[in-house]
Amino acid sequence: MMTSLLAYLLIPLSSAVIIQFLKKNDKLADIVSNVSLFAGLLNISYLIFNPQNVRFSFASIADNGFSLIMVLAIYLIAFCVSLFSSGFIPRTKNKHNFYSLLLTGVAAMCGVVISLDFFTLYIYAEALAIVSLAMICYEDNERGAEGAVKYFFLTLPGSVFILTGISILLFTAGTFNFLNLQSIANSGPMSTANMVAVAFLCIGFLIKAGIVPFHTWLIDAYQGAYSPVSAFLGGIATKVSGAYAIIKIVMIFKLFESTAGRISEALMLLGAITIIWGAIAAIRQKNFKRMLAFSSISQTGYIVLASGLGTPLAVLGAIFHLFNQATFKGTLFLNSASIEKSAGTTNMHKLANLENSMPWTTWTSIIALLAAAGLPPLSGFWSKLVIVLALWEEGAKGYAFLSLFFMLVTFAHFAIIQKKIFFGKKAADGEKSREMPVFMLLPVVLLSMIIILAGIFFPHVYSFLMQAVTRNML
Amino acid sequence: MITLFSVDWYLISIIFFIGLYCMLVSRNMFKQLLGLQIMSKACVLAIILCGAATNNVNLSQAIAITMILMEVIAVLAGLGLILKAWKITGCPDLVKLSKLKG
Amino acid sequence: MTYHLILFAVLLIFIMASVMLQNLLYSAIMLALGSVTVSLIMFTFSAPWAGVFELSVCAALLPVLVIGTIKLIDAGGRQDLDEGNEDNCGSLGFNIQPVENRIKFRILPLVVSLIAVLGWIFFIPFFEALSKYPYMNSLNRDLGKIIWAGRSQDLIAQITILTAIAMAMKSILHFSGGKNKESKE
Amino acid sequence: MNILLIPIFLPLFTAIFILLVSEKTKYLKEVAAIMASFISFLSALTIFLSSNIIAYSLPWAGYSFDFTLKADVLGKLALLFATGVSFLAAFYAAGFMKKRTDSAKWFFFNLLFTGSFSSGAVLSDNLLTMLFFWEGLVIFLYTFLVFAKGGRNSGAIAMKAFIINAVANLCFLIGITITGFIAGSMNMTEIHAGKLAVSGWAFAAYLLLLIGIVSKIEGMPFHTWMTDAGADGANSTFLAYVPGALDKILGIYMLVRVSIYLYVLNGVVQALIMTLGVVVLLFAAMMALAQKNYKKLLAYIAVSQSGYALLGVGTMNATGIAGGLFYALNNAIYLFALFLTAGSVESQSETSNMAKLGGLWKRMPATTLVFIIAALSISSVPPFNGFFSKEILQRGILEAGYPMFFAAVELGSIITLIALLKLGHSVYFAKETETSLRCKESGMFMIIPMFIAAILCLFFGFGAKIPVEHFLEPVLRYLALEHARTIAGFQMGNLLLISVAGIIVSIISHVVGYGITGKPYKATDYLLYAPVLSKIYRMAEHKVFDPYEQIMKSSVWPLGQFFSKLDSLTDYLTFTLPSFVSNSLSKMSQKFHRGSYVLYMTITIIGFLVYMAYVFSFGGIK
Repeated sequence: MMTSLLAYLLIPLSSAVIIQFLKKNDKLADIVSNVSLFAGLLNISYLIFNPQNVRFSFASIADNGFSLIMVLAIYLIAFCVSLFSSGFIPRTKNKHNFYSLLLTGVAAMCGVVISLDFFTLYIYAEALAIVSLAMICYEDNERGAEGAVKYFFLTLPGSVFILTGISILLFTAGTFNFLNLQSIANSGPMSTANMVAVAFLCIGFLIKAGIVPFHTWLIDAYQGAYSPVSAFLGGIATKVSGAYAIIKIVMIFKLFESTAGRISEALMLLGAITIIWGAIAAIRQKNFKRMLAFSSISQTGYIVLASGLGTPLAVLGAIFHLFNQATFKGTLFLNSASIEKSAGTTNMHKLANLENSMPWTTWTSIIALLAAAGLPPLSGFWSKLVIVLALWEEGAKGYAFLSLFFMLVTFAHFAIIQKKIFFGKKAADGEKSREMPVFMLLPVVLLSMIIILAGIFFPHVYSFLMQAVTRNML
Repeated sequence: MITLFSVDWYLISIIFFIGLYCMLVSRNMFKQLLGLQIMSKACVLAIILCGAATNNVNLSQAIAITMILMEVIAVLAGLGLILKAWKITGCPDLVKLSKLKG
Repeated sequence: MTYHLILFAVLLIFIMASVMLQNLLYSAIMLALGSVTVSLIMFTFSAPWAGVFELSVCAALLPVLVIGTIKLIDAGGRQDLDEGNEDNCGSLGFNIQPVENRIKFRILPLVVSLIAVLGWIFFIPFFEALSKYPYMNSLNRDLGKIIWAGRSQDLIAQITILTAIAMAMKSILHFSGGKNKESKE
Repeated sequence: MNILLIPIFLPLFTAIFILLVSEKTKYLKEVAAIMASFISFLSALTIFLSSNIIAYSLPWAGYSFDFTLKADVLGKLALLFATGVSFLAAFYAAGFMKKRTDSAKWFFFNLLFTGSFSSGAVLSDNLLTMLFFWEGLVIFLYTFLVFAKGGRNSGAIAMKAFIINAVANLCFLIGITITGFIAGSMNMTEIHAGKLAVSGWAFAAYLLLLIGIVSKIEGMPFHTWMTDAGADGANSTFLAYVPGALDKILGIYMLVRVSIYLYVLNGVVQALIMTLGVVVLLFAAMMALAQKNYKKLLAYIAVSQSGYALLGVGTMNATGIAGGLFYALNNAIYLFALFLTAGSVESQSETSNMAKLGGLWKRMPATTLVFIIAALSISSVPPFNGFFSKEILQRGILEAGYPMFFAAVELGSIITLIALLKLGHSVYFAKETETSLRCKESGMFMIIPMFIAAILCLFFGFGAKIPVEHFLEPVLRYLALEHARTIAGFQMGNLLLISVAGIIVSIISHVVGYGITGKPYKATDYLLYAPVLSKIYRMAEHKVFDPYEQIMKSSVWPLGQFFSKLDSLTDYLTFTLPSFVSNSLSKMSQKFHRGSYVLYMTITIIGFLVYMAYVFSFGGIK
């Protein structure tokens, strides 16, 4: 466990416990949660982007950059969600529970990304799963309960598979520590038993990441969840518990180079299937949140495809896409929440022409959708471009063409959403909708700014990620 | 000649598959939790077995204790979820919870 | 050796019974007996601490919680019956699970034997290869040192997950009857 | 802060600002748009007047992908006219959009974005930057057509325009890539240092670039979306601004830039360009004869005008290029004016069908005056500016030694005059109809830009001293095209007599046609039923718009069949099939996601087993 980053775990944990004692005073709970998250956000941003780091092109960054950028993403999304929900959640629905859950989730996610040990990572992932379970059914209605039940029971086999993999690892390697495992993987071609362990770990984290055919829980959980929670889950939680671990496994075991080529092939195949299935199934959805859920699994497919390829460039693309997806899916889900609050529904057939009544929401969503579709010079374009280039370099031309083609299909999603929700002729529910107050617009504006900036300053991002990947994979 | 070690592994895998089967066929949340417990018991046994076989039993005990703790926690969460679902639908039936579709 | 295998056989029987039994109460008890057997197996593996923990938690605490929940739900089921909003849930006794065809549970022995045969064909070679695996001999320190020194990061993780479950329970069950669960935790 | 950035970024930010303003605000959008376009026009003027070459470079990501701007003489000229036209269009739209149903906000957004992107396209010195702006223009063309809800099937036409231009721009992109690859640099100045000879790959690259340029100036066969839009009743300001003026300026600018600045052409390419120009010119002009719709007729004339410019650049000598450039500038003026008159007539009478209009001259005198001036100058009647551009062009053609093309130009101007006589007579001077009774003069906002355009027509005429000496001579000097004698001013000679004869011929033909049919808007029908032309016109009356395909059909029937089959096949492959497949697949997925937990768990576990089998079965476990 990286003790240098331990503070990012402990502070939210302690403030989560503190908030429990503030149940009388919601304003104080708002302040505590937002302030602790914002302080962490500033801290990690300075840790990464302070001038001399940028000047030396991040060569002098503290310890491995992957965890740093993940902590940055976690704090970013969590701060946006908490700021948003401080205006979103009514006073009656005892807010302090929500905040303490959110902060505990942040602590668990930081634990996942700073742990140097598969078993610890697994414990934190379980903690995250339990927190997300409680957050999904935060609202006392049927869809919340259904989403939570499906999330819990359909991801349980995943955690059990991870345990199996860990127990085999204990036998074959005698340790779960990343560094020792990496040295073992570097020492020579991987033995069959290690391969079995890696396969079990992979399948477990694939289930947690919601890859087709294990995506069924994800859709219902996102749709059923309480609206800010969808942003929390879709933005960062499932990515951290699933995709991050897969990238980590790929980095450690060097699946592409070792004899365990089968696993990387399986990852690439599942990633491709996920891209196709999610993109196609999203087309005819009626519910905005459900459509976003489908498109987000299709985006996760890119990550899994690239990490299955496993070359440094591909892993770089996967990490960057992870970060981008956190930003734009966070934006979209938060906007869907504000649309639900102001227009009263997320059914796309009842919404139209919101761009007159809620321009900021509309334009942040448009930016995020275009980034998801990969329009230059937004950030999503670069990550997908890097992934496609890596695929092309390795001669996986079929996968490269497929990724390019389904970028176009994502443009179709964009066309559908902008036609049905934001523009088009007026509808009854679009009429009574009003723009959100400013501190609920602040998070989405911040996230869209980050989307644009990460796209424009791509060279810097590239050098940073290159440092991180080389430091991790060598 | 098949070693005792592999026979143990074999029986543990059978237990594991029983739990999987239970989660597969049942539509009752209690039965789902049951399957979860069975599978995690198989994993705990596997950990202990690995530790014993590699002469590393204390590490495996440490892992196993944590795993047991987490099994308890998972079961607790499951029970809370069952209570919630029962409060809403009046029955721990999973098939009743199929409103989210499309 | 034989004692060992007998314990495994008993464990299999208990677990199959707990899956096959229709009455949730009995299946919970069967599972408790199964975990007693698991703890015995751990003792044979000379892992006493894990065995004790298993015995005390999985064989004692969990059945109590499960049975408590079953009773709670069953009482609520009665009330729901009086209010009349209840369709395919049995109402009396500890028989609250939804009606589902029992065949899937009755054929469990068949399934288990099938798995056994297939496993004998497919798994055994792998396990044989595993048993001949050149594992690295690790220094076998005592448990306390390992837990406090070797696995110290797990302790923070356990604190986190305990906080998580406390918060989760508190927000899931903010209706009457949730509190005692939380106090148990 | 470099002054070159103002015409690009000021309209861009204003457009984004306008989007955030609500639709309901009264004058905010108009004022913002007019101010932004005016300021960028002023900055373009200062750039034009500054004698030295202004440059701006922003090294962005390396890999020769720098954001480089450079205002050389050619770029300055194009920038001046582009921004000026944008300003006039914004001014006109401020009055015009009041009467439209479609969203003014979107109109100004598209207008400003088009303005800024066109400034970027003419200013950028790096091929990739130029390509970025050039491709961006297509997107805003699409949004222009989509949000102009005037027509019945504006969406279909927008898609048609988008596809046509996208295909052409793809060729343009490939051409630019090959060019950069051959020249080993993406910087135009460096490429200009060692000009490329048109041969081998460079020839292919030049042809691809030519395709992109011809589609930009709506030359045949890429013009169909524009005439459709004219017939469909698209927004007249849009027609005046984008296809009427801006695209011509950009296209000719790019044609000169490519053909003379980057490449050295040879006789083959020259003949190719000139032939293309003549075909475009004659065919579009003859199509214009057959039209009975104000805007569609103007659209065809606009297409035919682009042929002159192609001819002019094709001559490759100083006089001809001067003529072509002069044509481009004049196009921007009088086509703009004509479309604006169409707009004001339409906004008053809600129709653009000639048969329904008549005798508007006493209702709307200002519009009539502007129409007369613009029509006379477009049909090259001395002493208006069109005449001088035609004369210079014809001299260039004679220098290049193509008397046949000279005759073609003369014929084209005659046909244009016939068509416009018919148009003006039937709309403004025939006896009044009940539609024209309710018309009255348009507002100031619409009158002033029209008058500015008309005054420019006169100002560029009368010997054409000013434009030639101040606009064209510097460009010719910059491009190192030396010419012996002065090209401006009246030259009493055979050319003048020939064109006067042509004017007389066309007037006679109009009078004859009017005498035959008695209805001014049928004045050209006797031509339509003439033995030679009747075939073509009958083909044009069929519902298929593309005259190219029509000629293929009538002359080479099976080939035409094949092309239409191919067309429908591509239609099927691009629209019908994917939507069908995706719909059916997503229906299937909807059936699958039916919310049943048991099914989901089954799928999960089966997926696990299949994954394990896949990983370990084939050569996994030994």
